[in-house]
Amino acid sequence: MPTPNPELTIAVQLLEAPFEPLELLAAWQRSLSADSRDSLGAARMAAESHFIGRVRPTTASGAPLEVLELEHYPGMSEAQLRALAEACAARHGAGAVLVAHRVGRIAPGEAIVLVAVQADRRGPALRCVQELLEDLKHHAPFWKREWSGGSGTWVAGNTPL
Amino acid sequence: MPTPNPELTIAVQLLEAPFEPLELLAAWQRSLSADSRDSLGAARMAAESHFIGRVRPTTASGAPLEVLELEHYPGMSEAQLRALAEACAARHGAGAVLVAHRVGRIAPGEAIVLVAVQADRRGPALRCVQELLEDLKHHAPFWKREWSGGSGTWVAGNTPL
Amino acid sequence: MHCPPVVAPSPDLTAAVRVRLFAALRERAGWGERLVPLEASPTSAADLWRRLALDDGPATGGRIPPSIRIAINQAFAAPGTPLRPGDEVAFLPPITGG
Amino acid sequence: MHCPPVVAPSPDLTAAVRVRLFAALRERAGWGERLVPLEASPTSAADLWRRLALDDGPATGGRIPPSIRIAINQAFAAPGTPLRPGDEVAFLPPITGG
Repeated sequence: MPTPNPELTIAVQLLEAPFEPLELLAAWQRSLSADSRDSLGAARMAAESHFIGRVRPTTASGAPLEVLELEHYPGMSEAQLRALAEACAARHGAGAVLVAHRVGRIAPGEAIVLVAVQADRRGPALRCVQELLEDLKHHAPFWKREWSGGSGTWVAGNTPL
Repeated sequence: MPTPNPELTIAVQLLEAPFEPLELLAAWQRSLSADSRDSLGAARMAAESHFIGRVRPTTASGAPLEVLELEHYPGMSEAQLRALAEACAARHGAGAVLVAHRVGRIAPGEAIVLVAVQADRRGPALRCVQELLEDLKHHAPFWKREWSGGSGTWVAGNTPL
Repeated sequence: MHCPPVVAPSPDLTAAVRVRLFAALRERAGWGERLVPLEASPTSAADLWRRLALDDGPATGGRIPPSIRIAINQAFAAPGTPLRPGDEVAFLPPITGG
Repeated sequence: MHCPPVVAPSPDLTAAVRVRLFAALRERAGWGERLVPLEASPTSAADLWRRLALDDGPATGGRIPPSIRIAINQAFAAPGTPLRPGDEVAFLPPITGG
Protein backbone atom coordinates (compact mmCIF):
# COMPACT_ATOMS: atom_id res chain seq x y z
CA MET A 1 0.00 0.00 0.00
CA PRO A 2 1.35 3.45 -0.86
CA THR A 3 1.64 5.79 2.10
CA PRO A 4 -1.33 8.18 2.24
CA ASN A 5 -0.31 11.74 1.42
CA PRO A 6 -1.89 14.23 3.83
CA GLU A 7 -1.52 16.96 1.18
CA LEU A 8 -3.49 14.94 -1.36
CA THR A 9 -6.88 16.34 -2.32
CA ILE A 10 -9.38 14.01 -4.02
CA ALA A 11 -12.70 15.33 -5.32
CA VAL A 12 -15.35 12.95 -6.72
CA GLN A 13 -18.68 14.07 -8.17
CA LEU A 14 -21.55 12.03 -9.59
CA LEU A 15 -23.81 14.31 -11.58
CA GLU A 16 -27.42 13.68 -12.58
CA ALA A 17 -27.71 16.80 -14.75
CA PRO A 18 -25.61 18.15 -17.65
CA PHE A 19 -22.42 19.89 -16.52
CA GLU A 20 -19.99 22.30 -18.11
CA PRO A 21 -16.49 20.80 -17.66
CA LEU A 22 -14.65 24.14 -17.76
CA GLU A 23 -16.90 25.55 -15.03
CA LEU A 24 -16.27 22.51 -12.86
CA LEU A 25 -12.53 22.90 -13.46
CA ALA A 26 -12.65 26.58 -12.52
CA ALA A 27 -14.42 25.78 -9.24
CA TRP A 28 -11.91 22.98 -8.56
CA GLN A 29 -8.93 25.28 -9.19
CA ARG A 30 -10.45 27.91 -6.88
CA SER A 31 -10.93 25.33 -4.11
CA LEU A 32 -7.31 24.17 -4.44
CA SER A 33 -5.96 27.73 -4.43
CA ALA A 34 -7.96 28.45 -1.28
CA ASP A 35 -6.49 25.33 0.34
CA SER A 36 -2.95 26.11 -0.71
CA ARG A 37 -3.09 29.71 0.53
CA ASP A 38 -3.60 28.31 4.00
CA SER A 39 -0.51 26.14 4.04
CA LEU A 40 1.84 27.01 1.19
CA GLY A 41 1.17 30.62 0.30
CA ALA A 42 0.19 31.34 -3.28
CA ALA A 43 2.06 28.34 -4.67
CA ARG A 44 0.18 26.40 -7.36
CA MET A 45 1.33 23.08 -8.71
CA ALA A 46 3.34 23.44 -11.92
CA ALA A 47 1.52 20.82 -14.01
CA GLU A 48 -2.16 20.22 -14.60
CA SER A 49 -3.81 17.88 -17.07
CA HIS A 50 -7.46 17.24 -17.96
CA PHE A 51 -9.58 14.83 -19.94
CA ILE A 52 -13.16 15.40 -21.05
CA GLY A 53 -15.20 12.58 -22.58
CA ARG A 54 -18.41 13.35 -24.46
CA VAL A 55 -21.23 11.15 -25.71
CA ARG A 56 -20.81 10.19 -29.39
CA PRO A 57 -23.67 10.92 -31.80
CA THR A 58 -23.85 7.29 -32.96
CA THR A 59 -24.22 3.88 -31.33
CA ALA A 60 -21.56 1.16 -31.41
CA SER A 61 -23.27 -0.21 -34.55
CA GLY A 62 -23.32 3.21 -36.24
CA ALA A 63 -27.01 4.11 -35.80
CA PRO A 64 -27.97 7.62 -34.63
CA LEU A 65 -27.95 7.71 -30.83
CA GLU A 66 -31.00 9.25 -29.16
CA VAL A 67 -29.71 9.14 -25.62
CA LEU A 68 -27.14 7.28 -23.56
CA GLU A 69 -28.41 5.82 -20.30
CA LEU A 70 -25.86 5.36 -17.57
CA GLU A 71 -26.71 2.98 -14.73
CA HIS A 72 -24.45 2.78 -11.69
CA TYR A 73 -24.21 1.18 -8.25
CA PRO A 74 -24.95 4.08 -5.89
CA GLY A 75 -22.52 4.13 -2.99
CA MET A 76 -20.03 1.75 -4.57
CA SER A 77 -19.53 3.97 -7.63
CA GLU A 78 -18.50 7.01 -5.57
CA ALA A 79 -16.36 4.91 -3.22
CA GLN A 80 -14.68 3.12 -6.10
CA LEU A 81 -13.94 6.35 -8.03
CA ARG A 82 -12.37 7.77 -4.88
CA ALA A 83 -10.30 4.64 -4.23
CA LEU A 84 -9.07 4.55 -7.85
CA ALA A 85 -8.21 8.26 -7.76
CA GLU A 86 -6.32 7.90 -4.48
CA ALA A 87 -4.36 4.89 -5.71
CA CYS A 88 -3.47 6.59 -9.00
CA ALA A 89 -2.41 9.81 -7.28
CA ALA A 90 -0.28 7.83 -4.82
CA ARG A 91 1.40 5.80 -7.62
CA HIS A 92 2.37 8.98 -9.46
CA GLY A 93 2.84 11.40 -6.58
CA ALA A 94 0.07 13.68 -7.83
CA GLY A 95 -1.21 16.36 -5.45
CA ALA A 96 -4.86 16.76 -6.44
CA VAL A 97 -7.37 14.78 -8.48
CA LEU A 98 -10.88 15.61 -9.66
CA VAL A 99 -13.21 12.98 -11.13
CA ALA A 100 -16.70 13.92 -12.29
CA HIS A 101 -19.02 11.36 -13.90
CA ARG A 102 -22.55 11.74 -15.26
CA VAL A 103 -25.25 9.18 -14.44
CA GLY A 104 -28.78 8.84 -15.82
CA ARG A 105 -29.82 9.92 -19.30
CA ILE A 106 -27.14 11.79 -21.29
CA ALA A 107 -27.64 13.44 -24.68
CA PRO A 108 -25.14 13.13 -27.57
CA GLY A 109 -22.43 15.78 -27.27
CA GLU A 110 -22.87 16.17 -23.50
CA ALA A 111 -19.89 15.55 -21.24
CA ILE A 112 -19.98 12.17 -19.52
CA VAL A 113 -16.64 12.14 -17.70
CA LEU A 114 -14.05 14.67 -16.55
CA VAL A 115 -10.68 13.75 -15.01
CA ALA A 116 -8.22 16.42 -13.83
CA VAL A 117 -4.87 16.06 -12.05
CA GLN A 118 -2.42 18.54 -10.58
CA ALA A 119 1.16 17.47 -9.93
CA ASP A 120 4.58 19.01 -9.57
CA ARG A 121 5.74 17.71 -12.98
CA ARG A 122 4.13 17.11 -16.36
CA GLY A 123 4.86 13.35 -16.42
CA PRO A 124 2.86 12.46 -13.30
CA ALA A 125 -0.02 14.78 -14.26
CA LEU A 126 -0.31 13.32 -17.78
CA ARG A 127 0.16 9.70 -16.72
CA CYS A 128 -2.28 9.94 -13.82
CA VAL A 129 -5.06 11.31 -16.07
CA GLN A 130 -4.49 8.55 -18.60
CA GLU A 131 -4.33 5.70 -16.08
CA LEU A 132 -7.24 6.91 -13.99
CA LEU A 133 -9.37 7.13 -17.12
CA GLU A 134 -8.59 3.49 -17.96
CA ASP A 135 -9.06 2.44 -14.34
CA LEU A 136 -12.52 3.94 -14.05
CA LYS A 137 -13.60 2.52 -17.40
CA HIS A 138 -12.82 -0.97 -16.13
CA HIS A 139 -13.19 -0.88 -12.36
CA ALA A 140 -15.97 1.55 -11.42
CA PRO A 141 -19.51 0.11 -11.51
CA PHE A 142 -21.08 1.97 -14.44
CA TRP A 143 -23.07 0.47 -17.31
CA LYS A 144 -24.02 2.16 -20.56
CA ARG A 145 -27.20 1.53 -22.50
CA GLU A 146 -27.58 3.09 -25.94
CA TRP A 147 -31.07 4.15 -27.00
CA SER A 148 -31.70 4.26 -30.73
CA GLY A 149 -34.93 3.86 -32.69
CA GLY A 150 -36.81 3.53 -29.39
CA SER A 151 -34.93 0.46 -28.14
CA GLY A 152 -32.08 0.18 -25.67
CA THR A 153 -28.95 -1.96 -26.00
CA TRP A 154 -26.47 -2.55 -23.18
CA VAL A 155 -22.98 -1.72 -24.38
CA ALA A 156 -20.82 -4.87 -24.42
CA GLY A 157 -17.43 -3.32 -23.77
CA ASN A 158 -15.40 -0.15 -23.72
CA THR A 159 -14.43 1.69 -26.88
CA PRO A 160 -10.84 0.93 -27.94
CA LEU A 161 -8.16 3.26 -26.68
CA MET B 1 4.51 13.34 -45.10
CA PRO B 2 1.06 12.68 -43.59
CA THR B 3 -1.80 13.80 -45.81
CA PRO B 4 -3.15 17.18 -44.66
CA ASN B 5 -6.61 16.89 -43.13
CA PRO B 6 -8.93 19.65 -44.41
CA GLU B 7 -11.04 19.26 -41.25
CA LEU B 8 -8.02 19.89 -39.01
CA THR B 9 -8.09 23.12 -37.02
CA ILE B 10 -4.82 24.41 -35.55
CA ALA B 11 -4.74 27.45 -33.28
CA VAL B 12 -1.44 28.94 -32.07
CA GLN B 13 -1.16 31.90 -29.73
CA LEU B 14 1.92 33.68 -28.36
CA LEU B 15 0.90 35.79 -25.40
CA GLU B 16 2.81 38.72 -23.88
CA ALA B 17 0.45 39.16 -20.92
CA PRO B 18 -0.87 36.73 -18.27
CA PHE B 19 -3.69 34.52 -19.51
CA GLU B 20 -6.35 32.41 -17.85
CA PRO B 21 -6.13 28.91 -19.40
CA LEU B 22 -9.77 28.00 -18.77
CA GLU B 23 -10.96 31.18 -20.49
CA LEU B 24 -8.78 30.46 -23.50
CA LEU B 25 -10.16 26.91 -23.58
CA ALA B 26 -13.73 28.19 -23.44
CA ALA B 27 -13.12 30.54 -26.37
CA TRP B 28 -11.44 27.71 -28.30
CA GLN B 29 -14.36 25.33 -27.68
CA ARG B 30 -16.81 28.03 -28.82
CA SER B 31 -14.84 28.60 -32.03
CA LEU B 32 -14.81 24.86 -32.78
CA SER B 33 -18.53 24.49 -32.07
CA ALA B 34 -19.25 27.37 -34.43
CA ASP B 35 -17.14 25.68 -37.11
CA SER B 36 -18.75 22.29 -36.63
CA ARG B 37 -22.30 23.65 -36.75
CA ASP B 38 -21.56 24.75 -40.30
CA SER B 39 -20.47 21.38 -41.58
CA LEU B 40 -21.40 18.59 -39.18
CA GLY B 41 -24.37 19.83 -37.21
CA ALA B 42 -24.01 19.94 -33.46
CA ALA B 43 -21.48 17.10 -33.36
CA ARG B 44 -18.58 17.63 -30.97
CA MET B 45 -15.57 15.38 -30.84
CA ALA B 46 -15.85 12.71 -28.15
CA ALA B 47 -12.44 13.19 -26.54
CA GLU B 48 -10.62 16.29 -25.38
CA SER B 49 -7.42 16.58 -23.36
CA HIS B 50 -5.54 19.56 -21.97
CA PHE B 51 -2.23 20.38 -20.33
CA ILE B 52 -1.44 23.56 -18.40
CA GLY B 53 2.13 24.32 -17.33
CA ARG B 54 2.79 26.98 -14.69
CA VAL B 55 5.95 28.71 -13.52
CA ARG B 56 7.46 27.06 -10.43
CA PRO B 57 8.17 29.22 -7.37
CA THR B 58 11.84 28.18 -7.24
CA THR B 59 14.78 28.13 -9.63
CA ALA B 60 16.51 24.97 -10.85
CA SER B 61 18.94 25.35 -7.94
CA GLY B 62 16.13 25.77 -5.40
CA ALA B 63 16.33 29.55 -4.79
CA PRO B 64 13.14 31.62 -4.72
CA LEU B 65 12.27 32.68 -8.28
CA GLU B 66 11.44 36.34 -8.80
CA VAL B 67 10.40 36.12 -12.41
CA LEU B 68 10.91 33.83 -15.38
CA GLU B 69 12.00 35.55 -18.59
CA LEU B 70 11.07 33.82 -21.81
CA GLU B 71 12.97 34.80 -24.94
CA HIS B 72 11.83 33.51 -28.32
CA TYR B 73 12.54 33.84 -32.04
CA PRO B 74 9.58 35.89 -33.31
CA GLY B 75 8.20 34.46 -36.52
CA MET B 76 9.96 31.12 -36.21
CA SER B 77 8.38 30.36 -32.84
CA GLU B 78 4.81 30.71 -34.15
CA ALA B 79 5.62 28.85 -37.37
CA GLN B 80 7.35 26.06 -35.49
CA LEU B 81 4.54 25.65 -32.95
CA ARG B 82 2.09 25.42 -35.84
CA ALA B 83 4.21 22.88 -37.73
CA LEU B 84 4.68 20.72 -34.61
CA ALA B 85 0.93 20.86 -33.86
CA GLU B 86 0.01 19.92 -37.43
CA ALA B 87 2.45 17.02 -37.50
CA CYS B 88 1.29 15.70 -34.12
CA ALA B 89 -2.40 15.98 -35.08
CA ALA B 90 -1.71 14.18 -38.38
CA ARG B 91 0.21 11.37 -36.64
CA HIS B 92 -2.65 10.73 -34.24
CA GLY B 93 -5.63 11.69 -36.37
CA ALA B 94 -6.64 14.48 -34.00
CA GLY B 95 -9.19 17.00 -35.25
CA ALA B 96 -8.26 20.21 -33.44
CA VAL B 97 -5.23 21.50 -31.56
CA LEU B 98 -4.67 24.64 -29.50
CA VAL B 99 -1.20 25.74 -28.37
CA ALA B 100 -0.77 28.89 -26.31
CA HIS B 101 2.65 29.97 -25.01
CA ARG B 102 3.66 32.97 -22.91
CA VAL B 103 6.70 35.07 -23.81
CA GLY B 104 8.39 37.89 -21.90
CA ARG B 105 8.41 38.14 -18.11
CA ILE B 106 6.26 35.58 -16.28
CA ALA B 107 5.58 35.51 -12.54
CA PRO B 108 5.69 32.31 -10.41
CA GLY B 109 2.34 30.53 -10.55
CA GLU B 110 1.35 32.08 -13.88
CA ALA B 111 0.53 29.80 -16.79
CA ILE B 112 3.36 29.51 -19.31
CA VAL B 113 1.97 26.90 -21.72
CA LEU B 114 -1.42 25.45 -22.65
CA VAL B 115 -1.92 22.52 -25.03
CA ALA B 116 -5.39 21.20 -25.91
CA VAL B 117 -6.45 18.50 -28.37
CA GLN B 118 -9.81 17.23 -29.57
CA ALA B 119 -10.06 13.83 -31.21
CA ASP B 120 -12.62 11.13 -31.82
CA ARG B 121 -11.07 8.79 -29.21
CA ARG B 122 -9.32 9.19 -25.89
CA GLY B 123 -6.05 7.58 -27.02
CA PRO B 124 -5.23 10.07 -29.78
CA ALA B 125 -6.30 13.05 -27.64
CA LEU B 126 -4.14 11.99 -24.69
CA ARG B 127 -1.12 10.96 -26.76
CA CYS B 128 -1.20 14.08 -28.92
CA VAL B 129 -1.17 16.38 -25.87
CA GLN B 130 1.75 14.47 -24.37
CA GLU B 131 3.83 14.32 -27.56
CA LEU B 132 3.17 17.90 -28.58
CA LEU B 133 4.26 19.06 -25.15
CA GLU B 134 7.58 17.21 -25.52
CA ASP B 135 7.97 18.40 -29.11
CA LEU B 136 7.57 22.05 -28.26
CA LYS B 137 9.90 21.78 -25.27
CA HIS B 138 12.66 20.55 -27.59
CA HIS B 139 11.91 21.97 -31.04
CA ALA B 140 10.31 25.40 -30.67
CA PRO B 141 12.76 28.31 -30.25
CA PHE B 142 12.12 29.42 -26.67
CA TRP B 143 14.70 30.10 -23.98
CA LYS B 144 14.09 30.49 -20.25
CA ARG B 145 16.06 32.76 -17.95
CA GLU B 146 15.43 32.55 -14.21
CA TRP B 147 15.76 35.75 -12.21
CA SER B 148 16.60 35.34 -8.55
CA GLY B 149 18.38 37.68 -6.16
CA GLY B 150 18.61 40.26 -8.94
CA SER B 151 20.61 38.12 -11.36
CA GLY B 152 19.48 36.06 -14.33
CA THR B 153 20.56 32.54 -15.28
CA TRP B 154 19.79 30.87 -18.59
CA VAL B 155 18.18 27.50 -17.96
CA ALA B 156 20.46 24.72 -19.23
CA GLY B 157 17.82 22.13 -20.13
CA ASN B 158 14.24 21.05 -19.70
CA THR B 159 12.89 19.72 -16.43
CA PRO B 160 12.71 15.92 -16.39
CA LEU B 161 9.46 14.34 -17.50
CA MET C 1 -43.19 -6.44 -15.05
CA HIS C 2 -44.68 -7.05 -11.59
CA CYS C 3 -42.56 -9.22 -9.34
CA PRO C 4 -43.80 -11.45 -6.51
CA PRO C 5 -42.55 -10.76 -2.98
CA VAL C 6 -38.95 -11.85 -2.98
CA VAL C 7 -38.56 -13.22 0.52
CA ALA C 8 -41.00 -14.77 2.98
CA PRO C 9 -41.48 -12.82 6.21
CA SER C 10 -38.73 -14.05 8.46
CA PRO C 11 -38.29 -13.77 12.21
CA ASP C 12 -34.54 -13.26 11.70
CA LEU C 13 -33.65 -10.96 8.81
CA THR C 14 -30.06 -10.75 10.02
CA ALA C 15 -29.63 -14.35 8.84
CA ALA C 16 -30.21 -13.10 5.27
CA VAL C 17 -28.08 -11.30 2.68
CA ARG C 18 -29.19 -8.59 0.27
CA VAL C 19 -28.56 -9.59 -3.37
CA ARG C 20 -28.30 -6.91 -6.05
CA LEU C 21 -28.22 -7.20 -9.83
CA PHE C 22 -27.35 -4.48 -12.34
CA ALA C 23 -27.85 -3.57 -16.00
CA ALA C 24 -28.29 -6.54 -18.37
CA LEU C 25 -28.18 -9.03 -15.45
CA ARG C 26 -30.98 -7.19 -13.67
CA GLU C 27 -33.12 -7.13 -16.78
CA ARG C 28 -32.57 -10.80 -17.57
CA ALA C 29 -33.51 -11.85 -14.03
CA GLY C 30 -36.46 -9.45 -13.85
CA TRP C 31 -35.42 -8.12 -10.44
CA GLY C 32 -32.73 -5.85 -9.04
CA GLU C 33 -32.70 -6.45 -5.30
CA ARG C 34 -33.74 -9.32 -2.98
CA LEU C 35 -33.27 -10.40 0.57
CA VAL C 36 -32.16 -14.03 0.49
CA PRO C 37 -31.93 -16.22 3.62
CA LEU C 38 -28.58 -17.86 4.24
CA GLU C 39 -29.62 -21.55 4.15
CA ALA C 40 -26.36 -23.37 4.41
CA SER C 41 -23.25 -22.16 6.14
CA PRO C 42 -20.91 -21.11 4.65
CA THR C 43 -22.72 -19.62 1.64
CA SER C 44 -20.80 -17.81 -1.09
CA ALA C 45 -21.79 -15.59 -4.05
CA ALA C 46 -21.11 -18.62 -6.25
CA ASP C 47 -23.65 -20.63 -4.22
CA LEU C 48 -26.25 -17.86 -4.58
CA TRP C 49 -25.67 -17.65 -8.34
CA ARG C 50 -26.73 -21.32 -8.59
CA ARG C 51 -29.56 -21.13 -6.07
CA LEU C 52 -31.10 -18.05 -7.72
CA ALA C 53 -30.62 -19.57 -11.22
CA LEU C 54 -28.93 -16.43 -12.48
CA ASP C 55 -27.43 -18.23 -15.48
CA ASP C 56 -28.23 -17.20 -19.01
CA GLY C 57 -28.69 -20.89 -19.96
CA PRO C 58 -27.43 -24.32 -18.98
CA ALA C 59 -24.12 -23.86 -20.86
CA THR C 60 -22.10 -22.58 -17.90
CA GLY C 61 -23.25 -25.38 -15.60
CA GLY C 62 -24.31 -23.01 -12.85
CA ARG C 63 -20.87 -21.43 -12.52
CA ILE C 64 -20.47 -17.64 -12.53
CA PRO C 65 -19.07 -16.64 -15.96
CA PRO C 66 -15.66 -14.96 -15.73
CA SER C 67 -17.15 -11.74 -17.15
CA ILE C 68 -19.34 -11.30 -14.05
CA ARG C 69 -17.68 -9.62 -11.06
CA ILE C 70 -18.78 -9.88 -7.45
CA ALA C 71 -18.99 -7.10 -4.88
CA ILE C 72 -19.57 -7.77 -1.20
CA ASN C 73 -20.61 -4.71 0.80
CA GLN C 74 -19.73 -2.57 -2.20
CA ALA C 75 -16.15 -3.80 -2.57
CA PHE C 76 -14.92 -6.29 -5.17
CA ALA C 77 -14.58 -9.81 -3.76
CA ALA C 78 -13.80 -13.35 -4.90
CA PRO C 79 -16.87 -15.45 -5.79
CA GLY C 80 -16.04 -18.03 -3.13
CA THR C 81 -15.86 -15.58 -0.20
CA PRO C 82 -18.14 -16.80 2.64
CA LEU C 83 -21.06 -14.42 3.19
CA ARG C 84 -22.04 -13.17 6.61
CA PRO C 85 -25.60 -12.33 7.68
CA GLY C 86 -26.48 -8.77 6.65
CA ASP C 87 -23.95 -8.66 3.79
CA GLU C 88 -24.88 -6.97 0.52
CA VAL C 89 -23.72 -9.09 -2.42
CA ALA C 90 -23.87 -7.73 -5.97
CA PHE C 91 -23.39 -9.42 -9.35
CA LEU C 92 -21.83 -6.95 -11.79
CA PRO C 93 -21.91 -7.47 -15.57
CA PRO C 94 -18.96 -6.12 -17.60
CA ILE C 95 -18.31 -2.50 -16.68
CA THR C 96 -18.66 0.15 -19.39
CA GLY C 97 -18.13 3.49 -17.69
CA GLY C 98 -16.05 6.51 -18.54
CA MET D 1 25.98 47.85 -23.58
CA HIS D 2 26.37 50.04 -26.68
CA CYS D 3 27.36 48.16 -29.83
CA PRO D 4 29.30 49.59 -32.78
CA PRO D 5 27.65 49.54 -36.23
CA VAL D 6 27.72 45.94 -37.29
CA VAL D 7 28.25 46.25 -41.04
CA ALA D 8 29.91 48.86 -43.24
CA PRO D 9 27.59 50.61 -45.71
CA SER D 10 27.54 48.40 -48.76
CA PRO D 11 26.40 49.07 -52.32
CA ASP D 12 24.96 45.52 -52.51
CA LEU D 13 23.15 44.41 -49.36
CA THR D 14 21.63 41.48 -51.22
CA ALA D 15 25.07 39.85 -51.21
CA ALA D 16 24.83 39.66 -47.40
CA VAL D 17 23.05 37.41 -44.92
CA ARG D 18 21.37 38.43 -41.69
CA VAL D 19 22.87 36.60 -38.69
CA ARG D 20 20.86 36.27 -35.49
CA LEU D 21 21.87 35.07 -32.04
CA PHE D 22 19.60 34.21 -29.11
CA ALA D 23 19.64 33.89 -25.34
CA ALA D 24 23.05 32.91 -23.83
CA LEU D 25 24.73 33.01 -27.27
CA ARG D 26 23.50 36.57 -27.86
CA GLU D 27 24.74 37.69 -24.48
CA ARG D 28 28.14 36.07 -24.87
CA ALA D 29 28.69 37.67 -28.28
CA GLY D 30 27.34 41.04 -27.17
CA TRP D 31 25.05 41.38 -30.22
CA GLY D 32 21.85 39.80 -31.46
CA GLU D 33 21.62 40.66 -35.14
CA ARG D 34 24.10 41.56 -37.89
CA LEU D 35 24.23 41.86 -41.64
CA VAL D 36 27.30 39.92 -42.78
CA PRO D 37 28.61 40.04 -46.36
CA LEU D 38 28.98 36.68 -48.12
CA GLU D 39 32.74 36.73 -48.83
CA ALA D 40 33.37 33.31 -50.24
CA SER D 41 30.93 31.22 -52.18
CA PRO D 42 29.55 28.88 -50.99
CA THR D 43 29.35 30.09 -47.37
CA SER D 44 27.62 28.00 -44.69
CA ALA D 45 26.50 28.65 -41.12
CA ALA D 46 29.55 26.64 -40.04
CA ASP D 47 31.79 29.08 -41.95
CA LEU D 48 30.10 32.08 -40.32
CA TRP D 49 30.50 30.54 -36.86
CA ARG D 50 34.29 30.55 -37.42
CA ARG D 51 34.46 33.93 -39.14
CA LEU D 52 32.41 35.66 -36.42
CA ALA D 53 34.39 33.87 -33.67
CA LEU D 54 31.21 32.73 -31.94
CA ASP D 55 33.04 30.06 -29.95
CA ASP D 56 33.07 30.06 -26.18
CA GLY D 57 36.81 29.31 -26.24
CA PRO D 58 39.44 27.57 -28.35
CA ALA D 59 38.38 24.09 -27.15
CA THR D 60 35.96 23.37 -29.99
CA GLY D 61 38.44 24.38 -32.70
CA GLY D 62 35.99 26.70 -34.37
CA ARG D 63 33.40 23.97 -34.96
CA ILE D 64 29.75 24.55 -33.99
CA PRO D 65 29.11 22.53 -30.79
CA PRO D 66 26.45 19.85 -31.24
CA SER D 67 24.21 21.61 -28.71
CA ILE D 68 23.83 24.62 -31.06
CA ARG D 69 21.14 24.33 -33.74
CA ILE D 70 20.98 26.31 -36.97
CA ALA D 71 17.91 27.90 -38.55
CA ILE D 72 17.96 29.30 -42.09
CA ASN D 73 15.03 31.57 -42.90
CA GLN D 74 13.38 30.44 -39.66
CA ALA D 75 13.51 26.71 -40.41
CA PHE D 76 15.99 24.23 -38.91
CA ALA D 77 18.86 23.44 -41.28
CA ALA D 78 22.13 21.53 -41.35
CA PRO D 79 25.23 23.62 -40.46
CA GLY D 80 26.80 22.95 -43.85
CA THR D 81 23.87 24.20 -45.94
CA PRO D 82 25.12 26.81 -48.48
CA LEU D 83 23.69 30.26 -47.72
CA ARG D 84 22.12 32.44 -50.39
CA PRO D 85 22.21 36.25 -50.42
CA GLY D 86 19.38 37.64 -48.28
CA ASP D 87 19.11 34.54 -46.09
CA GLU D 88 18.50 34.90 -42.36
CA VAL D 89 20.71 32.48 -40.45
CA ALA D 90 20.25 31.97 -36.71
CA PHE D 91 22.35 30.18 -34.10
CA LEU D 92 20.09 28.64 -31.44
CA PRO D 93 21.39 27.55 -28.03
CA PRO D 94 19.63 24.56 -26.36
CA ILE D 95 15.88 25.12 -26.36
CA THR D 96 14.09 25.34 -23.01
CA GLY D 97 10.47 26.15 -23.80
CA GLY D 98 7.17 24.75 -22.60
